[in-house]
Amino acid sequence: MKDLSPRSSAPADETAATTQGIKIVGFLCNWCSYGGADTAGVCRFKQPTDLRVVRIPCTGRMDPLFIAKSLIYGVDGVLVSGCHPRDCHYAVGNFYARRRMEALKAFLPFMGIDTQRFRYTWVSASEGQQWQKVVTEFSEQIHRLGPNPGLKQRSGDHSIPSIALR
Amino acid sequence: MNNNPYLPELATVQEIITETGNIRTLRVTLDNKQRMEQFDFRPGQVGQLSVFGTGESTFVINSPPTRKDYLQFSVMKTGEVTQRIHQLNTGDQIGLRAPLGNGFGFEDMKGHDILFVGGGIGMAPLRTLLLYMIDNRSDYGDITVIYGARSPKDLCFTYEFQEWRDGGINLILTVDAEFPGWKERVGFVPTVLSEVAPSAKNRIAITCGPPIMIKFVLFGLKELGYEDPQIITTLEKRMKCGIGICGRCNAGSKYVCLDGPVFSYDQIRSMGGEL
Amino acid sequence: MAVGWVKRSAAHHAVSEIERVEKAVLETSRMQLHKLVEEALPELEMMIGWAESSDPLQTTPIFIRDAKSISKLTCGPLCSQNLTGYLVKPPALDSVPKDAKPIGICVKGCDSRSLVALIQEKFLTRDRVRIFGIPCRGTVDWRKVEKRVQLLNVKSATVEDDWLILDDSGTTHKIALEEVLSRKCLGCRYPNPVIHDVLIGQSATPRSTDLATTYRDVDAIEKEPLEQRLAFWQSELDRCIRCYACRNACPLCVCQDKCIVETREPRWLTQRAGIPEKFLFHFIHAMHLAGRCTGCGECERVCPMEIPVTLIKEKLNKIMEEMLGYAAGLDPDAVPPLLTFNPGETEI
Amino acid sequence: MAVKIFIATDRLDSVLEKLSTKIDLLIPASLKDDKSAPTGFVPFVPGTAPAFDRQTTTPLKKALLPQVETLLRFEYHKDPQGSPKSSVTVDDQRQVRPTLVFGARPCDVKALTTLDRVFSNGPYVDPYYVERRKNTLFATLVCRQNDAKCFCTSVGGGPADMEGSHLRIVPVDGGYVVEALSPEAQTLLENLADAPDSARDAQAGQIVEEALKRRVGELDTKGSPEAFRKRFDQTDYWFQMINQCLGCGVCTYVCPTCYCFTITDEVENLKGERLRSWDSCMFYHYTLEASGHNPRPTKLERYRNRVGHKFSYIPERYEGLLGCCGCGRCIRSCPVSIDIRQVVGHLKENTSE
Repeated sequence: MKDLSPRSSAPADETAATTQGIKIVGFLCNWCSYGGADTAGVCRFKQPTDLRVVRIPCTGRMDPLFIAKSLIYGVDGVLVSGCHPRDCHYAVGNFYARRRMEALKAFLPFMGIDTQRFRYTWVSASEGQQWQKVVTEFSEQIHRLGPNPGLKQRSGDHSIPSIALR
Repeated sequence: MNNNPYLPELATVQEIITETGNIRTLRVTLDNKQRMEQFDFRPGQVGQLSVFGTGESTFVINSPPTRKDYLQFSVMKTGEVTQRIHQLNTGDQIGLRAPLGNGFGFEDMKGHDILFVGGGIGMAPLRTLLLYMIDNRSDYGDITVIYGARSPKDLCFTYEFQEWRDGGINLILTVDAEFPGWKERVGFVPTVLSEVAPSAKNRIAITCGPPIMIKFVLFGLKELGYEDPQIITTLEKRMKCGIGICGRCNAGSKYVCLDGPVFSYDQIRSMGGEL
Repeated sequence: MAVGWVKRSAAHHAVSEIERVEKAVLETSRMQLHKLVEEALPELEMMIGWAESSDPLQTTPIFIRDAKSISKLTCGPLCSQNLTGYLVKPPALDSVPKDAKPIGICVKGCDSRSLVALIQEKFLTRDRVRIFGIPCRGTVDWRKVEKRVQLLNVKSATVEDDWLILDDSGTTHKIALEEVLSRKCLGCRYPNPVIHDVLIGQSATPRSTDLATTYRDVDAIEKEPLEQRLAFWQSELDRCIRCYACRNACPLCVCQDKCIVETREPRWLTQRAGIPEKFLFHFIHAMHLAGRCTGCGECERVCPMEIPVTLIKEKLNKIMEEMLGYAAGLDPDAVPPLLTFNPGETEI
Repeated sequence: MAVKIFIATDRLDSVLEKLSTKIDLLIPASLKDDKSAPTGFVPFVPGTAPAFDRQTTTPLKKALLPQVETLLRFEYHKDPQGSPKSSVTVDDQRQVRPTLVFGARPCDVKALTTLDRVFSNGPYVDPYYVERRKNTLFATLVCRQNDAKCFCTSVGGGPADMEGSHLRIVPVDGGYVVEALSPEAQTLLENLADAPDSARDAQAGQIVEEALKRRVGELDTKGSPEAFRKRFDQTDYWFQMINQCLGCGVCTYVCPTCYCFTITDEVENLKGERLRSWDSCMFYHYTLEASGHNPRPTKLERYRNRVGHKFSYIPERYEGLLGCCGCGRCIRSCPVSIDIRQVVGHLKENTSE
């Protein structure tokens, strides 16, 4: 298991310094993961500060376009978290969500968007430590990737070789 | 106005009056004092209110040009901009592009009897002309106002009905159904119109209200012998530029924002297009 | 007819005896269509088919209520439009009461899959339509034609076997059909209508039977590194003028006037013409079709800026097939994969 | 004597480069490195190959009316005393750079005469358009090849119509003869290239003469405003003509004379912009009122309005001017092959029916 103790060593801070302004959006289900994050907070587990949380009623509410829009408009990472499968407050919301997010995960790289910037996970309300682990890992991953390169205007740029289609 | 017709002048909300559950009246003044003093318009002309960040919407200036302490707009909460306008507080800054549109041909109405038929928020465009006429009362003959709404709670400008009556107006109020404490008429506006039956002779009828009311008021007026040019109404369309350029508010070749919003019934009939 | 599609490189080739026969087959299909429609029309509220337009290279949809107009009906490789969208979008059918007679419609293989998807999603019941299925050998992409030969004033366009023959103000151009077929046709697995009441002409041979052939263009993109893919889509989507032709032509884009790309509340998109807006618009279009798109290629065909928009949906279709084993528009009783789930699939 | 120069095809890039040091250039070019890709007007940078051989896919109007432009910027200021009242500042600063459109087509430039009437002939004048208009010159290519979808002479234009142009470009053997038609254009041509030799000059003259005589298209628009009015309520006519319409905005977005726009506010936190962007009368939301009422609820009314606007309303409003330049782009780009020439042409047939 990875070291879960609060990180205060120099290298981590250095990474943070070079990737200042990293923005990660977290979509957390109201019943489990939001509670998990709360638990982590109550237990005073140290967590990265670059996550901005959006509370959603259920991961079944998660439109994959929320993730797409975030990444298109320059958010550096998107983390979605809900109840464990079979533990959904609404019984089946996360089953739907799982298919949608798997499809999106496979689709993003086709459009040139790094799929590593998106992760979904299941964390229950009692798993404060698990939440800390997930969010720390994901934050580190995004810091390693650096800022989202974003979408640039390509008008008049003829340097892009077109890919031969039929 | 400045040389950029798209650039609103800044204005400040001075007073907000809650008229009904979903209608509020805003009294605003232009921040530029000189402009406010020189501001001139015709009754029936409109203004584009801007809430920066949400957008613009067109409303008639329903205070008359004879009373220029402030410009008054009555706004019904229906869309994105009007919702935002309802959230405004006194002292908030907004944008205003005014006056726009044609306004009522009040000069030609001199010496005539007048009939106003208004329904709900449709009273707002009529109010400006009505107050103008009260302020120039001797220029006009009989002035009858038939004003109706669903319930007493849906009537606007209730606080000045007495002033209208004192100004020599024959004010007839009606609501759709009986309500406890309601002492005026009961019945739909077109029905009340045929009961009152103001003579068409030398009279100009000005009507504004929901489309269905206008439709039946027109029937009623025709029955009373009103000719098309005697009937005047204001049209409403989705507008953006307000200056006859952006193209959307046309009915036939006329732009409601520029050539209207006031049209006589014969003009409407001749212009074609979708209403 | 020759089995399979042997690619011929010669652009100009003498008209052989066999080809004359093939032309006759096409003519016969058209006559067969006329005859069948004539018989069926009294029982139909309306017939939706293709007719010649002012441009000989393109057909135009036609709505027939009157037997006099049946002669205008045509079929063949120039009939590229997918007509099924008209069944669910106003106002074509506003005038048709719900309890009216069924509506006749011409469908190619790909169009029939859209029909299945619409029936599956309950926009339509099977008994409301009389389906005239037309096996398809591929449809002509007029833009590909214009890229091969400079055309000034095409007087006529005919298909004779594997050739498209154009009379351009006296000059005859003979172009191998294979070279001007729409991109979607080159990986087509279902040239024959999967649902139909009558079938017109002989059945066609699928050009593809495997995912690799069908999704060859998707694979071509995926071979490129991530940055290159991003650059590719940025440069392609940058041309988008947001005319929404792709959306309106799509038979499964059923939201129409309520589409979230135009509404202000909710406001998904601004009016800005930047790359993010264009990207997001096409993401919205594609994601809303995930597991529903039948790959009819209408979105790409109608794009005035020649953006390969179908390709985006092709990738999602490929994901659906590989991950969930589902291809849209084949089984009217199936449930689209994103509208259902399987608790057991712990690792999809 | 008018100033004329000859630009050899192989010198075109270097001449344009030289020209671009005097004035910003906008030229028709492929929007992709593939030459046969869709074309549009793009800012010239050395190496951009002009696509003079065919009409651009997107029209020229964006030179004067960009797809999106900022009308004004605003910023809210929080009250330092913490009162909920907010004040706002607004500015409409704009900058226009002198631009030469090199290689426009006569139809595209002709279309601007319609836009001029709408945007600059009042009663309100659109400063954004007018400032660009004053700072833009047009070098127009005499059209040597029209295709089956062109109908410029039917609507008052022509393959050599130079109305609104400042320079005339005539494609001749081995290059282009460019002639200044206005004094400001003459200065642009100074020291750019040599005068054409007499043979080329003569050829250019012949080409212009031929183009002036050429008739393009057979649409007769006389009486169309009245015919349209008569047809207005004949739903069957419109059903027959355009029921296949998809209701997309291609025709309006590729049209050089379609100018209708929308105005929207975009805001982030306390700062924002009021944008003007192209809109399309083919869209449902274009006329949708807040009350939910829509005067043009289906594509029948919307398409009818488009035809009416171009062939009846604009002529009525602006003394016979047409809202169509005959470029044929809407016909070329229509996904379902609707031909506006047929829709307009049939207006007059048996209107009494």
